Amino acid sequence: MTISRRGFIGGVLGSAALTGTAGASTVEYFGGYPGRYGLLHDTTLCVGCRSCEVACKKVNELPPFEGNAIDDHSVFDNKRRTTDTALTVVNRYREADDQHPAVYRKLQCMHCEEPCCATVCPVHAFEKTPEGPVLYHAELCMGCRYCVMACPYYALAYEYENPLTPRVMRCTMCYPRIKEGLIPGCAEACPMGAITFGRRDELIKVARERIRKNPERYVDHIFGENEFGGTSWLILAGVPFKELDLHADVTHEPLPAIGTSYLSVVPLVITIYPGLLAAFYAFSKRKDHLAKQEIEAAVAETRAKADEEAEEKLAKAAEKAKKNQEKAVERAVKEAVAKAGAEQEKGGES
Amino acid sequence: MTRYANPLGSLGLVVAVVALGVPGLGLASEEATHIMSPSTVVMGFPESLGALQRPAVEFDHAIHTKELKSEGCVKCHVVEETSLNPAFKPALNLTDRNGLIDAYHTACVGCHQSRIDASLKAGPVVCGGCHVRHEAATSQWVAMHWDYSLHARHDQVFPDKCGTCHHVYNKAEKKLEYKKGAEDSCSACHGDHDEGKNLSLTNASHTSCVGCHLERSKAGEKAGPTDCVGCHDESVLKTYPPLDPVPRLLRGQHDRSWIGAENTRSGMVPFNHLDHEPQADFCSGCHHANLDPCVKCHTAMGAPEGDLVTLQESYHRVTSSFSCVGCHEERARDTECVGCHRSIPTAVSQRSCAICHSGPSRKEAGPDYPPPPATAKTTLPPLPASTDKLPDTVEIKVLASTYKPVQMPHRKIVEKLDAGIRKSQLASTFHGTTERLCAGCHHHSQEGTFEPHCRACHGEMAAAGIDRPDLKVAYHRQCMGCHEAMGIKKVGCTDCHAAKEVGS
Amino acid sequence: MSESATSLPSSASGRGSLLSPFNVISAVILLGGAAILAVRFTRGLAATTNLSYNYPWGLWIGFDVMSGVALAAGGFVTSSAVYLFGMKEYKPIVRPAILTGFLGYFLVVLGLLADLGRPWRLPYPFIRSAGPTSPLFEVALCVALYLTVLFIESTPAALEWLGLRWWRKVVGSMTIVLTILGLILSTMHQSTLGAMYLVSVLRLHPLWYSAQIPVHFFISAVAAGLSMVIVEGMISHRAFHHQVQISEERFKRINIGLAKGAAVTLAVYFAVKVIGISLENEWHLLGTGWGMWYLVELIGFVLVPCILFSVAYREDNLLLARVAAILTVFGVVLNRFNVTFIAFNWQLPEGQRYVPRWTEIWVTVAFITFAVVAFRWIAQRMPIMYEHPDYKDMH
Amino acid sequence: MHTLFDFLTHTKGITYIVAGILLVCFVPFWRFLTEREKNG
Repeated sequence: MTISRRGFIGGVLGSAALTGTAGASTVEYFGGYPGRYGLLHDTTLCVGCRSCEVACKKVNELPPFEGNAIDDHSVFDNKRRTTDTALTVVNRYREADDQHPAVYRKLQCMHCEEPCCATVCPVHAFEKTPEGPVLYHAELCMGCRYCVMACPYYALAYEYENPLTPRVMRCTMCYPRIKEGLIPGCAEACPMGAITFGRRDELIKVARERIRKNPERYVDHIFGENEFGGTSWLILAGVPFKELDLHADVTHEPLPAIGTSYLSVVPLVITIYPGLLAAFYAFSKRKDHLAKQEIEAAVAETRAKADEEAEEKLAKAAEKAKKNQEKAVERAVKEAVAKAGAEQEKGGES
Repeated sequence: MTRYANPLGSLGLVVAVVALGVPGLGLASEEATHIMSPSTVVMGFPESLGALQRPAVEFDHAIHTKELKSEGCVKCHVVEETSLNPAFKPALNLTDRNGLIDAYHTACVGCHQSRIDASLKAGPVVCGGCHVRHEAATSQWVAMHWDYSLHARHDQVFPDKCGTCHHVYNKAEKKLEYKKGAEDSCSACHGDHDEGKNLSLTNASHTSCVGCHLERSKAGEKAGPTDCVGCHDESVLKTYPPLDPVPRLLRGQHDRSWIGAENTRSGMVPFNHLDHEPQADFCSGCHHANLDPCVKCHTAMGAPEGDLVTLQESYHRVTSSFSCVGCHEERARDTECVGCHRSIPTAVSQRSCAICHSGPSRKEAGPDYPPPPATAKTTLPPLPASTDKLPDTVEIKVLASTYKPVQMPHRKIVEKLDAGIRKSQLASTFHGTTERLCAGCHHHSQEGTFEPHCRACHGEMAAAGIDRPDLKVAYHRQCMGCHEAMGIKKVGCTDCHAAKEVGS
Repeated sequence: MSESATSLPSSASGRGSLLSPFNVISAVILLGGAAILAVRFTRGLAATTNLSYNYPWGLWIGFDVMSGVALAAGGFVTSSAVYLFGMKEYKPIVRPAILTGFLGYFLVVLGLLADLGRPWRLPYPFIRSAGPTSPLFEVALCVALYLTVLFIESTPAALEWLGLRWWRKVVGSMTIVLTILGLILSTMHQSTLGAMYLVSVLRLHPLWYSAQIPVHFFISAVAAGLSMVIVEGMISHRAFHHQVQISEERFKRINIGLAKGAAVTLAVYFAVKVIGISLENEWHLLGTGWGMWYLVELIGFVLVPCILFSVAYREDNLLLARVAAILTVFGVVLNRFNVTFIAFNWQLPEGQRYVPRWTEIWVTVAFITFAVVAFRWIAQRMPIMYEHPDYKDMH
Repeated sequence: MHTLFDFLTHTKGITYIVAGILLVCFVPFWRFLTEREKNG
């Protein structure tokens, strides 16, 4: 499935159309530390003797197998995964039949070139060392187990029984041994040379040479060269990788890029939102302000109108009063004249 | 407020529509790879008439032959006395698209329908019944292939009457005639498609072979198979008992002949045809196109009719099973030989040129040169007795820590390998000496010696950069790899070295 | 009860007795939870959870953290609506929503403390060593900040209760800045909670996995927030009926308004989910078993509530709105469960799937009870459901 | 800067700080901008 990180639109509801190219939008290519180590695991050579598991337990001082657990092959009946006491396990993926030998594969942390366990750790407890291995620092770890959840190879384990000082348990590619100039315990123990330790770029050439030399023995693909940005462990197989529970058809884009693709939008939210919301707040305040002004204007207007009416009424009232007065005066004058007239008649009579 | 339709009712409707509609979109289910039986024919449709709108029909010929036994082949095929045309009769020489489609449908569906009406067992009448989509289809159908015993059995039925099957096309008189000494394989002339009168290999073979089988079985005589499974099913082919002894197929070939191209300086190769014949199933093992000499198509510089494979390539190409060197490399992968040869690169080694090119060059031999004299079989000198250079057992203890040292039965191994080489003329000739086989394990030592010791190159630490394993891995890969390749069941840890009591 | 308060509606005097059924039940639950947590911290996570190497995150992360944060989104949704977008009519429900938000986030932190291997190292990302590339770092940062923002935003009720008028004024003046900050922080960590699953490209089922999962998480959180306000309003309205000042009609008006908001949000959420499917061209997956389960979530818990909300808004029917709200809350919790452990590791065979252990469920219920008890304690004393008479005009 | 992981750790770390500062600076900027309205 191709998910293009670069085109990811971080549009978020409720805010302005917030489009930011959220992919790890750098064009620079990170080739990894030069001369870093890797391991080549040739599953066609593996005979399932599990000496690597024994060696790994010895090197890491883990509880050993009881008795000669090595020889009972019933352990291959169901597929195991790495646990906190077994940092590597060998699984059988195809039974032997008369033409072909059985197919085995060793599981362990793949020490990715671009580790997603390191990317998702909130306390930066993982570190990709220049020599190649990805190291874990238990003194920083707070036990959130995001790395265990994120690992696409199901390679990380955790000490669930340990109540107070649980640690993430995983292969360290025998980092102390590498620093001493030795090779990892499993590579040293493997009788068939199914695990070869060396410089990663050289091992890729060796793997290609093996494929070129016997085309009918190998699937022409080195797993781990590019998957999710590539891993330190390189795997050659005679059967399709899907049958070895390996996702060979995935993007070459590293998981850190996919995992952090959205985080580029977060700073945008921090910087755009204040302006946006302040504008919104100002807008709604101004709206209130305008609304308030309108109300005042309306009030002033109504008051003004009211005043005018009052004056008119007053004026009208005054006029009426004046008219009434005049009428009263007329009436009084007429009465007076009438009374005067009547007196003349009476005077006249008298 | 106007009351709308009861809200829950309209809601239920919307949910139902969406819930039912959407999943219908994607009912594709991954289907395991579909395996077609050997007698299943995928009905072809000429591209010239346009692409098929529905998946091609997989016609199960076996069921039809069983069901329509009584009506016989004439139901669908044009059958004459000695020939049966495999083409579908109703669709013969139809060239327009719809006409052809209708022809198929009326014939097949019509027949099914009439059988349903007569309440007989019948095939599908619905489009989806025949036109079924399959993702990855693999077929068990196997191309029919000849071998000496099958040819000899036909020879017994028609003694010295090669003309029954073999014929050549006389261009002048435009007719088929038999020509002694020009017998060849059918595929020499009959190609993939009909070219005018020259039928395709499929049509030609079914017409003559199946036709003849049918006619003889109808007349009650012993006859070959008349159904698809008879020639195209691997398991059935195995049931035909090969003749014992298989008489030699004589077609005028020399027992021994020189092989050498003109104007080359290298010596000619004395080729022993007689000894090489039993190495292949049939002449077509090497004469893969026709019985003409290689140089006719594989010219010195390569020619189109020879797929641009040059003459040198036709003799020396390592990856082809028709070329000399290619076939020899294939023999080197037999179980007796693969132990050592699995890690010997498949390439023409300069050392072995002289073994084949031992004759005089074309120039020295002059214009007419007699066929090569019979050469004696090469027999290798017997294995020398055990000495410290050829010890009976070797104790490998340099690495012994978790396991006890290994007591390697050196003599037994050498004898087993030597027996395999001695038995095969090819191996004896090319090995040349008995000590040659030592290089199988002592792969960087002078012939017959074991210096330098493994430890010299395979140290404590592997040289990963040049893919050279460390000593422990070198031992294990060499021994266990060889055992596994040769089917020797000694691959367990304690099969070779006893475990120390302290436990693994 | 501060003397200066004038005629405050008396608090829940009716059920003052300690032995009321509510108190007894919550006491039992809380004690059980405490016991289980004690076992968790003495004998480790293995003894008290079904967590495994394939399923490092179970119910405590799935519910308390993932769903808890989504359900507590009511706080920022209502406060930003009222203070930033000027929808004054929703003012009465702001305080209960903020309180629910604060207690919700408190519940998230509790869930985190129970789930973390070494909870005392919770501040390490900020003080000891930061992993900025991790979405969880961003979530931790925002949740920490937002918890303080929510705490400050819910102090007015306490200050009013304590009668600290000057402090109340100071907090009042900060409301706008706090609301903006709250909205920013919420937008970030609600979406980044979804971004935490961007890395599990193979382990989360393609139907649920999408490059826009952060957007899905954010929109569903807004929908869950709105629905949670309605559901919380329904419960607290009945529980504190005597304290509520606004009229039934006004309260219904508010809820119907919220229903409209929720309907729009759910419609957008449904659209974005469908786009997620078409972008990755996963139509064929809808035909599989997982497709059916996805449709149950998408149709049953997104489309149906959206239609119910819209019909409730058109018919002005409060009951329908409440039913839709409850359905949405369950829907968002189901989505978070699907993403966290149901559709996670979808290729693993049946036997290795994760099922929460009863102890995990008990502890989660204990956390919820704790939140409810706290809400009730605060609401009885402080002016949450009503406006304190002396501080009527302030923000 | 050899791996993308280092690059992302470096850039995102700084971005958080820068964004934080920008956010904090916005408040005085807003006050500076809307000074006039206060007494209006």
